[in-house]
Amino acid sequence: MSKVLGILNFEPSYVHVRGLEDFRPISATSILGRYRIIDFMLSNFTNSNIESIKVFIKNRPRSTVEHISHTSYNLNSKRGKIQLLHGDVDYKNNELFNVDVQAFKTYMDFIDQENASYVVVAPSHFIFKQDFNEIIDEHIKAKNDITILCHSTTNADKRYLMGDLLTLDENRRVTEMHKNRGTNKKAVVSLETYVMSALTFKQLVEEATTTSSLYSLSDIIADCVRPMKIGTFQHRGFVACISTLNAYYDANMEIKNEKEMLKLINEDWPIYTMTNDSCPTLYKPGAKVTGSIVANGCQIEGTVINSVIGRNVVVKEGAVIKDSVILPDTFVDKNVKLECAVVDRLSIITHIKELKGTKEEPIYIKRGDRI
Amino acid sequence: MSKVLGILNFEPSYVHVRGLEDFRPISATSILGRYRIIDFMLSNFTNSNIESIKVFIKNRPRSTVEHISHTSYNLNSKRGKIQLLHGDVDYKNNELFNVDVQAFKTYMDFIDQENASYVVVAPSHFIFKQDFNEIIDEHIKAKNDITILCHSTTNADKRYLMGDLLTLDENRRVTEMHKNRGTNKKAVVSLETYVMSALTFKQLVEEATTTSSLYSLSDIIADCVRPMKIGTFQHRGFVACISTLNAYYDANMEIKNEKEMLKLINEDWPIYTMTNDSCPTLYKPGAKVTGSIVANGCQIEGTVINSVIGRNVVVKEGAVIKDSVILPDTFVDKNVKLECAVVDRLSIITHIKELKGTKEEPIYIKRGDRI
Amino acid sequence: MKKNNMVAMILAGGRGSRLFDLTKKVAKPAVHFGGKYRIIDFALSNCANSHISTVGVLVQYESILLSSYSARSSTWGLDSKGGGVYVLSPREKDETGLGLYAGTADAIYQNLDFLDQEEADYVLVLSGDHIYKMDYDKMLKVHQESGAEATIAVIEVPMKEASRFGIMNTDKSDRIVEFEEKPKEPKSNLASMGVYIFSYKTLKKYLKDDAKDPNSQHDFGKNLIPAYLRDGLKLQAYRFKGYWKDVGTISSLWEANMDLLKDNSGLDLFDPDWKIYTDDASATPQCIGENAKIDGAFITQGAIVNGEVTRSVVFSGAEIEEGAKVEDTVVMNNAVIGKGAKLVRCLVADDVKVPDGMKLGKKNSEDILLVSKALIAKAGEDHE
Amino acid sequence: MKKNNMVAMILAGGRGSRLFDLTKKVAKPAVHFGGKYRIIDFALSNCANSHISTVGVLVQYESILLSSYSARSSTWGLDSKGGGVYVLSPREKDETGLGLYAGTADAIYQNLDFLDQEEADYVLVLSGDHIYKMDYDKMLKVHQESGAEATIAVIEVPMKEASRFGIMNTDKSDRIVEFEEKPKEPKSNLASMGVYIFSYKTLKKYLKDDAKDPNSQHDFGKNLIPAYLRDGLKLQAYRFKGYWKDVGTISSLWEANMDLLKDNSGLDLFDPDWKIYTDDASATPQCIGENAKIDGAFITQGAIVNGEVTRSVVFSGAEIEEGAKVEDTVVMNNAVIGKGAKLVRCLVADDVKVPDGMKLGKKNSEDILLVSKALIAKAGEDHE
Repeated sequence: MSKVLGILNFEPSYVHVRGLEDFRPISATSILGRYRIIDFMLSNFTNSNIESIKVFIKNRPRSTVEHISHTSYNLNSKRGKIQLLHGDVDYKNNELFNVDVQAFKTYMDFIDQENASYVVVAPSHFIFKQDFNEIIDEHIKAKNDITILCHSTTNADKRYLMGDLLTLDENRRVTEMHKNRGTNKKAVVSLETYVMSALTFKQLVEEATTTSSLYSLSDIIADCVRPMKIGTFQHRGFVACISTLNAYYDANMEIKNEKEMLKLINEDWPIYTMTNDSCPTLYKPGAKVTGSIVANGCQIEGTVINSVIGRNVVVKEGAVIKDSVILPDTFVDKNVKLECAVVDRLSIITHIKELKGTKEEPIYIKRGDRI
Repeated sequence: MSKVLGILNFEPSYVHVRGLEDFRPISATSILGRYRIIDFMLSNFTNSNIESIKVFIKNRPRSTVEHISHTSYNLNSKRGKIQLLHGDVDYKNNELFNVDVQAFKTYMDFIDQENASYVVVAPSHFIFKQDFNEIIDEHIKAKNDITILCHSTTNADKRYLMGDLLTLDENRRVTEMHKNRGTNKKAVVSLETYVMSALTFKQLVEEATTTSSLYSLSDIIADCVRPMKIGTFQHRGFVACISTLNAYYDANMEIKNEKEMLKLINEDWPIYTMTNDSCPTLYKPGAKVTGSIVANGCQIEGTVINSVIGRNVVVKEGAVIKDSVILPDTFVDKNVKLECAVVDRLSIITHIKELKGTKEEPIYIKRGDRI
Repeated sequence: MKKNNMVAMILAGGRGSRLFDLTKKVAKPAVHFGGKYRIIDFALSNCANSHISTVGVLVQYESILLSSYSARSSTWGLDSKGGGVYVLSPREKDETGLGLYAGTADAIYQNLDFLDQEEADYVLVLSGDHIYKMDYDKMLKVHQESGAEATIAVIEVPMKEASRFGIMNTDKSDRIVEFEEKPKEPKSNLASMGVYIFSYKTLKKYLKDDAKDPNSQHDFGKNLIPAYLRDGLKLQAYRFKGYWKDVGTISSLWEANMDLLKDNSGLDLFDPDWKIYTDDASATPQCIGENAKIDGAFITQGAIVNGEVTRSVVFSGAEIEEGAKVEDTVVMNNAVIGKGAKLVRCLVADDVKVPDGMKLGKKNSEDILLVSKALIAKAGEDHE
Repeated sequence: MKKNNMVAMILAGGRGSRLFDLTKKVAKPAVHFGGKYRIIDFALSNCANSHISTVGVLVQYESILLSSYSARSSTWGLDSKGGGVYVLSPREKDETGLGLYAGTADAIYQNLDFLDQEEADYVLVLSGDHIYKMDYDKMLKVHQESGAEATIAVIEVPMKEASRFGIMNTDKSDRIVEFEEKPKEPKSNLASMGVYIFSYKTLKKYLKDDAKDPNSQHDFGKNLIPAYLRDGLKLQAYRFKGYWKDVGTISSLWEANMDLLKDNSGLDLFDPDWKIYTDDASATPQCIGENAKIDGAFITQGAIVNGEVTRSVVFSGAEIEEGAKVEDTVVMNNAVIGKGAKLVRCLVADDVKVPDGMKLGKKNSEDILLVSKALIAKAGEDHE
């Protein structure tokens, strides 16, 4: 069996998740009440039996470091290893990273050490379920230089904005790759997941850095559609690209549907995350909860409709939470009404009795706010 | 039992370990072949049953993060926690830390969360064995505001330079604290280990930051000798202050003495470190080894005299290593002669056949050098 | 550095036959409880939170699951270097054969070599099937200060129930002067909780003597404690106030689950300073459907509720389908309550599928109905 | 996702009585080896390196240390969520009593419920007391490709020694046509290594049949394999090349230790891609004194050498005091060779203190002297 190295990339520059991004990289953001976004892609790696994973972080590594070091992603803990590499006034005196390629180059000796045959580069701001071995098998079979995971969408005018769209020939090979400016609804979008040989990866990194200090991996791949044979592998399931606060809100709302959730997370494809050792959730008499997902450790006396409730959230009597995403450790006091809100961690909402956004423009409450 | 929070401080500005410091914080430097310097102070904490420990790092956290997350320091892994906090363009948008107090202030909410009654602040560039409960007991008994661990030395003209010297009254209370400029041989030196209430700690941090942005914890304590009651606790055992390359070299040479080592590391006071799963060391026929300590995983065919040999070091036939400190994963080829050298990790010494420093001025070979 | 030299020994060998089908394939301490826990999590978490680092778990009946579960020391943080959870099953030794543990005292006796090896100064003997939160470190302090050879935790029970327990009669300083096993006319209401601290040296001597006695039942309550008293050794009572429940029967197991719905039961699982740790299952969050109705419930991750839940506890992976109603009921792991089924005052065992529309349990029944696979199969036959 | 659905079962119940005092208080697989290891580390590390995630360790004799040691799955990285090391001791079940494992096949038979629960497709049966490095994943591929019901690992032994082994007679495609246990006149030199892969479904059927047979010894070599052959099931031989040693006697244990000093023994412990994992003891680095003399040695951390060591293996915590000489000797954990003592061709057991000046072993002796506490005590008496 050829050795495969997993590389979890950091978010590209087009990702801007208003509010949430001020406190942690998007990959470390809480989702669905009990996960971090990064859990989905890391579980993709380990469920695909990829044992060596390098996680690249642009900056602010603390929350990711703590989360990953306290989570068992089902690796053999001696043979497998998740290594976090981040920009810093650090190793070889580099500054913070601007683009992914700069980070890869800085840590190329750590990548070389792994002696891998193939490299799978995956994004940290996407949520989807994918067995990477399927892409690798296709990559080998089709004798591609690079294989890109792609997804056909009819929402390209609203989602995946500034991501990469692919133009394919009749063999589903990439003939062009360009930024999505939202001009078409229908498009084939790149899931920013690339399979290639370790050698090709190294060459691309070299080429990118000599071309421009602002070139990213996706830029250099876009340049290579002619000299190289770039194939695609079609992803047909659920995809969320968390590049804006709206996308974050929508992803929570869409995955919370029982059927959708069980397709993404199930016994055959577990999503690993850190345990907090919270007890189950107590629904007191008088509580009304419908159409929601709720993490453990909550105490609910009020009403929760069509929402996502994070770990250890308290909802007091008379409070109404509707169409909202409440991150862990939040306290919602008596008679507070929230609608279409994203409430960041550790907030205490007492004095303001009504906060209302819209589904198109949800309101954001800052981490640790006492309002 | 009152809760005690351990704080492992980062190195103060007077620490300059030529060469080694370019690659990692001094606390993450290999010592005695198989430990990192930080292991000694962290084991002091956990052997003293202090379960909550905050490790502050100035910058370049990667090596420390990896080492600590792969080491079991004998904490109950659910109740106890070692948290790493480092300067970064991170939490609350702070830049890299200049002084410790700035770091403490930035992360004060993490410290507050612990609800500790007492705080033990310990340095990361010292090696000594100390049960912190002894200092806490004395601190409570003497009703001190702050208790400083101190050590009487007759080497203050050569060691502990720019560290803090203490002037004590007849009750061994501190009446003055000033920088050691090497003018006297005999002195009482501060081991930069402070016990105080969490409240006093918080007040000192506040005061320091309002006084000057360059004030450190030791500066503000020096200012407090009059208003506060600052007691001392005498440390009588072995002390190494690793503030220069010479001090690093000397510490290795001194601890490698069997009796000294067994006083510092033994069944009742184990020093925890990361395992590398190396096999035992093979001494091939013809090898000559005396007066040395050797880590596991080495293959020795040559001669090793009065030296410290790190993990997975290869010493080929005819090579002679004398009075030297060889860090892990180094390769010393046939007939190479090293004397009074500090060889950093992953070096390959093949072509240069003789390298000779002096005990007063050991030569340093860079990490990963191929010479 | 040992945090303290007290080694805990959890007696977890019982068959728990009054739990009927729940313990057909798993030992009683491994039975699920309270949504996400197993019963033994309470004793093990108490040990971890009391700064005990070495715990022996004595197993023999259907022990695969219990053994492998307990051996994962990291679940409770008990994986520090010096300590760990050690599963102690009956074993063959040099010059002896293999035998079952003959009684609670014999179980400890057969593992004296383990206690010697761990250099125990004190031995804490616990039962693996009680639900409570207790700081054994505080009890040890009382033991040490009183200078007793053994300290027994006691709890006040209603006088009329006292005859169901082992009752301690004490003097003013809480020294035990008499011990009566299930006395017909109890002289006090201080019941033994089955939690003992013994000074090891004396315990070892008495266990060795007891092992030689052919008439002994090798039981702490029946033989060891009486022998201590007979010889005039000091036995101290340690009064415990708080929630404590032996979950040895279907109805007591059901009751203990129901207590979790109360605000004032005395068992606070939300307390962040004394968490009960358990296996970290990779489940989804709990999913409450659009037509669900919940009126008082304790529900854990992995559960899916589309029906109606009233005053009930729903365990991991359990599913209440649309139109189903559960009331005053415990729905254990991965059980499925089919569409339109109605359950009241039931305890549904792990993995049981209640068929659509089936009605089980009675609102005013005194008993709790154990809904096992066998019961469902029988109900199916009756129907045909 | 199971990495592969092969569950390893390590037979670790043997008393190892030919190791005499080494196994008085510990089971043979827990005996120390090679400086820092225990014998069972080899089987367990092989499993971990072969991507097996679930391992059962079948124990019964003096199993406390072996059980608690094996249960720490993280030692070998076997603590992934789906997997783990499960210690399987004989246990009481519903409607059956408690009995020893009657033979190798019976040991697996008694744990069929465990294999069912783990949903094994293949069962890898191993012995806990062999020293070797082997990729079981490669063997599984051969098993799958050959379509055999069982695959047996074999190694070529010198023809003159073949009669000490179970010998496989194969056809050209390495299909096994005959199996002879310790044949007087062996027809081949392919010896069974005691490493079997079985397709689980068929194995289960044969184990059940075997359990019913009152004349069976319930042994793989004596009963199961012959039954497979008798019924014409396909049995494949898997040829292994490399180092392999059964360390069942003092002299073979000594030899295997001595092999570690050789450059070309075939057992490479320095290989970073196939590490042998073991308990991470918190020892000091090894300390070589100013007057020490070392001429060929394999020494581990925690050892202190102030004397002379020639062609010897020195284990963790062992101490060679000044003026002492050890030659062709294995000095096990925490043993102390007193000042001026001289040992040649000895195997010094754990914790033994050899008094100052004592001379043990003979340079030209064929046997290896086991230096146990009993021997030292007796030597002391003889001296008085």
